[in-house]
Amino acid sequence: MTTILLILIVLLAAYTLSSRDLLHGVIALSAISLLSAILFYILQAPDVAITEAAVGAGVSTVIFVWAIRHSQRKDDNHG
Amino acid sequence: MVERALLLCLLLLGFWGVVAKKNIIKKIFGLNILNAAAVMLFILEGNRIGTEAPILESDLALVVDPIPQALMLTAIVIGVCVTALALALAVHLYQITGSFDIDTIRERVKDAT
Amino acid sequence: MGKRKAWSPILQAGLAIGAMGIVLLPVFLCQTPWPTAARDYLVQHGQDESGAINLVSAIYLGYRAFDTLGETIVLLVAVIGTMGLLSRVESLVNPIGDDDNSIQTVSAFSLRGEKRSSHVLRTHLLEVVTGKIGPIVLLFGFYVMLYGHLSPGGGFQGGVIIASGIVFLALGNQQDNTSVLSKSSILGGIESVSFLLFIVVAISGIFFGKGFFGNPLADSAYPVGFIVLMNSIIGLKVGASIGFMCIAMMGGHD
Amino acid sequence: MRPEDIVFATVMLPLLGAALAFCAKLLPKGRFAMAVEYAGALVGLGLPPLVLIVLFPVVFNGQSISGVVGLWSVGIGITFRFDGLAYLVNILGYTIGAAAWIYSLGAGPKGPAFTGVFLIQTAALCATIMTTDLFNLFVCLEIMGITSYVLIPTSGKPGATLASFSYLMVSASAMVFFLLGTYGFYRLTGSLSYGGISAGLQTISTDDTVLSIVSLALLVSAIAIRVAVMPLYGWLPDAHALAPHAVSAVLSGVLIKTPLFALSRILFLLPSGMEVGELMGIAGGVTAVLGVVIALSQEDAKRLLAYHSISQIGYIVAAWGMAISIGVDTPAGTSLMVAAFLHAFYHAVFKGLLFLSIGTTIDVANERNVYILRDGIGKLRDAGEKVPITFICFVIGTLSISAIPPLNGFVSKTAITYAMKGSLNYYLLSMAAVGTVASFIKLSRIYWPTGKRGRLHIELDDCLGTSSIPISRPPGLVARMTAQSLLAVLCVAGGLAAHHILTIVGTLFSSGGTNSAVLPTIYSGENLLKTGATTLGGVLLFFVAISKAGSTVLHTIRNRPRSFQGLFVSFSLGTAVLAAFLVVGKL
Repeated sequence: MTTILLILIVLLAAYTLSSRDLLHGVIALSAISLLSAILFYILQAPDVAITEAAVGAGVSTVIFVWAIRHSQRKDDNHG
Repeated sequence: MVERALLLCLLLLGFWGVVAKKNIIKKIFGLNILNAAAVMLFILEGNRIGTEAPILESDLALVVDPIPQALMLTAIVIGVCVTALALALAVHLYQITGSFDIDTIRERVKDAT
Repeated sequence: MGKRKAWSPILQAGLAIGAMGIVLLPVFLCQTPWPTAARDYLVQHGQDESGAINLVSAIYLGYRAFDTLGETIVLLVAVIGTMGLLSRVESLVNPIGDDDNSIQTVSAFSLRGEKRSSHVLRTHLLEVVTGKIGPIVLLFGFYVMLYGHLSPGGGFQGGVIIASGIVFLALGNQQDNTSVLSKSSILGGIESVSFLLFIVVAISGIFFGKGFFGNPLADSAYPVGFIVLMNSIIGLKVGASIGFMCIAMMGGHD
Repeated sequence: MRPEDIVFATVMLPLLGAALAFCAKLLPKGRFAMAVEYAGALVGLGLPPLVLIVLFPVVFNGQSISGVVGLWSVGIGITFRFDGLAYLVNILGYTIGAAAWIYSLGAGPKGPAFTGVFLIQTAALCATIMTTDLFNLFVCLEIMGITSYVLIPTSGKPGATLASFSYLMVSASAMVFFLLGTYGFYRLTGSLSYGGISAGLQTISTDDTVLSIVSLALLVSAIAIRVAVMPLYGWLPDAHALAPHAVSAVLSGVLIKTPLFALSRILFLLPSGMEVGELMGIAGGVTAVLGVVIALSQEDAKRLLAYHSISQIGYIVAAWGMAISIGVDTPAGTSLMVAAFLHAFYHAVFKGLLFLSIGTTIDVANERNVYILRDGIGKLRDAGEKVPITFICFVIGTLSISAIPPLNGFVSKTAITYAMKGSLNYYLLSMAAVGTVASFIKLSRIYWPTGKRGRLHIELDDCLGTSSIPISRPPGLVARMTAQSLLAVLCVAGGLAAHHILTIVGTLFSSGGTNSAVLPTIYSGENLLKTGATTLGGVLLFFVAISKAGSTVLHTIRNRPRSFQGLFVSFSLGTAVLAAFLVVGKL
């Protein structure tokens, strides 16, 4: 189970870094946070899981969305 | 073993994002991934010595190591704080230069001063 | 020349990542069994010494509370820095980059959106729902905050939930603008005062002979009271500062 | 109250002051809010020195105050240690911090938020040097980092934002690797305190040696980024050059040295520490020379100073590394360590002085280019400075950094070279000294009068009652002058009282309350002769530098390509080289 989650996380991380649309990257990043929260729960770390879900998936996503709204959404030089 | 190899991949992926990506928002994505990989490593390995969460509801001797968990709480929060500040700086840079590309930013900042 | 320019950064990055990968191999491949001494000690004495059933809380706010102080300071400074930059971002009226995107600066979930642009996605529905859910989220946040010593959760996590409750209230009540909690002066006040309180509590151990960051209630019947107190202070501080920051980001500066 | 409780006052008082300053932010703007803010600054910067005075007899007698925060059990809690090293770094931090804060009252950035963040930074310095717990060190370094990222862009220059961003990215990534190093040590020893790690490493199997070495390499290189030793210096020049002047003074005076001395606590205890010291010592010598060469090529006044900070930190790292590789318990090692600290302290004083006085001058003249700005004294006079205090301060700072007796720079540089006579670094540092003289002759040209015409011009302007040169009158000259004079007095005093200070520092660094360091004879004929030769060499080098061929070379150095990526490449290659060096040394 942890392996599957980790594979998903790695794939999402690759997508985050390569997506042309920065907003998609942000969504993928918060999905990484949620998946790692599940991973932490499975690994018997409920405190860390709650923190990761609240802080990683919540607060940091809000700030990322704010940043992108205040600038541009596309990554100009894709690569 | 496979898990740790995957984590190393994740960490290097994040480092690649920080080092090689031109877009500064992508660099911040990379930083986040880097941080997440380190946190996962601590939790994953701290889990090896037990099977129960470190909450002493019943008298179970086989709880996992609580120290890495407490440390990682701090590390996650610090990571997010740094991310927030980095994003504010990035938006400010965008407002000054109109670009997210690190090389373009460097050139335009040089021209501005 | 052109070709070299295109390849050299990739080569450099490859070199950097390769070198780091090799250095990190021993860290990730280490087979040494994880040490158990600290865990064993905590399982035996943790609950007696700190009073908390949740051992992570016991470490986070007891044994290593000094780290937690550092963590809240990092948050405080990050919020101040972000707000400082934010005020400068907003004062830059016409940035150099005159793309189409910069016109959309007024975001869909902006609090001042209605005054400025017409294409706001927020509906009446959102307003009603967030206004009604807000208090419940706040209540849940307080629960997580106050029960950190018994169950997963604690000041920080509770604080973030409280912050989202505050944001909900701000989103819900902007027509009549009655929500006291979404005023930046109130939030800033809570933040500063709880920071001061945190420091006072940290020093208080000295006057009870327990040393700096010691538990002044260690000999009383309820040693866990210290952790509950710290959880509440941290929760208020985190809730106020993150709520403050989010509301400011949505444009509710006044 | 026990001494264990008192030592934490050095950390908690600035935090309390910061909390007061943040409360002042909430009050309506006015006299009362200002009074609260200043009270906060007084609590944060004024009271801790009193605490240090109270603690002096304890530390001077060779006792160190150590224990666990909150009296928790040793294995789990955070351990700390307050000894001579911590005491001295505290003095360094509070001296420069107070002077820089006074300067900021005049020159900005102002406001309770700035005061609060500044005080938090000071608190973080004290905590960094006191802690003996790896994770706590991580947290302290992060606080120090995040306050710098916040303070650097307050100057409002676009470049400062970029510099802060670059610094943030490279040091935040490095801190992740620091965390991995912590992981390695915790996994091997089950402990986070230095003492526990050191004890635990005695019993590990040979298979795990590689992990322990790699972890150490990760820690050291993450800290070396903060110290800006040679391959990892790339973030520093822009950050220090473009930050507000008061912040520049603290950044290059205190912030780059504290992590170095905190690192020495780790290296004292670990088996591979000596090799790390050896390698870093060599890196320091190279840094000293290369830093000064690049500094000589700069045209921006503050950037020149920033590269000088790199060069001078090279001196410190060279002496520090050598001390650790010899072993700090030996008399030779102790004297090197004393010299390293003394130079760190004196460098903080004279570099702070230089940053502040150059800052005042470039604010007045509205020009930072050393090739264009001339007649700084006249411009300062026009701005309302009757006695040329800024110029005098600049001259004192310059003579001090160029190691001219009887100023403090002469004392500390002589102490360093005296202690490492005969080694490779001795020659490297002597070369760097020549470059220092040359580059400060270059910098002092901004005060040279523009010739007869300039003089005439001003008189003419006075007659006509107009001024053709736009002179901006910077606010708060009084505060600026106070801060500058304070540091200038320290510069002179540090030079004159050299013998006493060397004895005191030596005692604080030796265990047992007696001075075991070898006291160098500072004012010997040989040293004075060397200084004369160095100065002469510097003058010659200056003329070479302004010759046609020289300027071409310097132009090439100045415009060498610098990239964001280069920072990371040097970081990871540096880490790899360090790890490889240590592994080869062990196997």
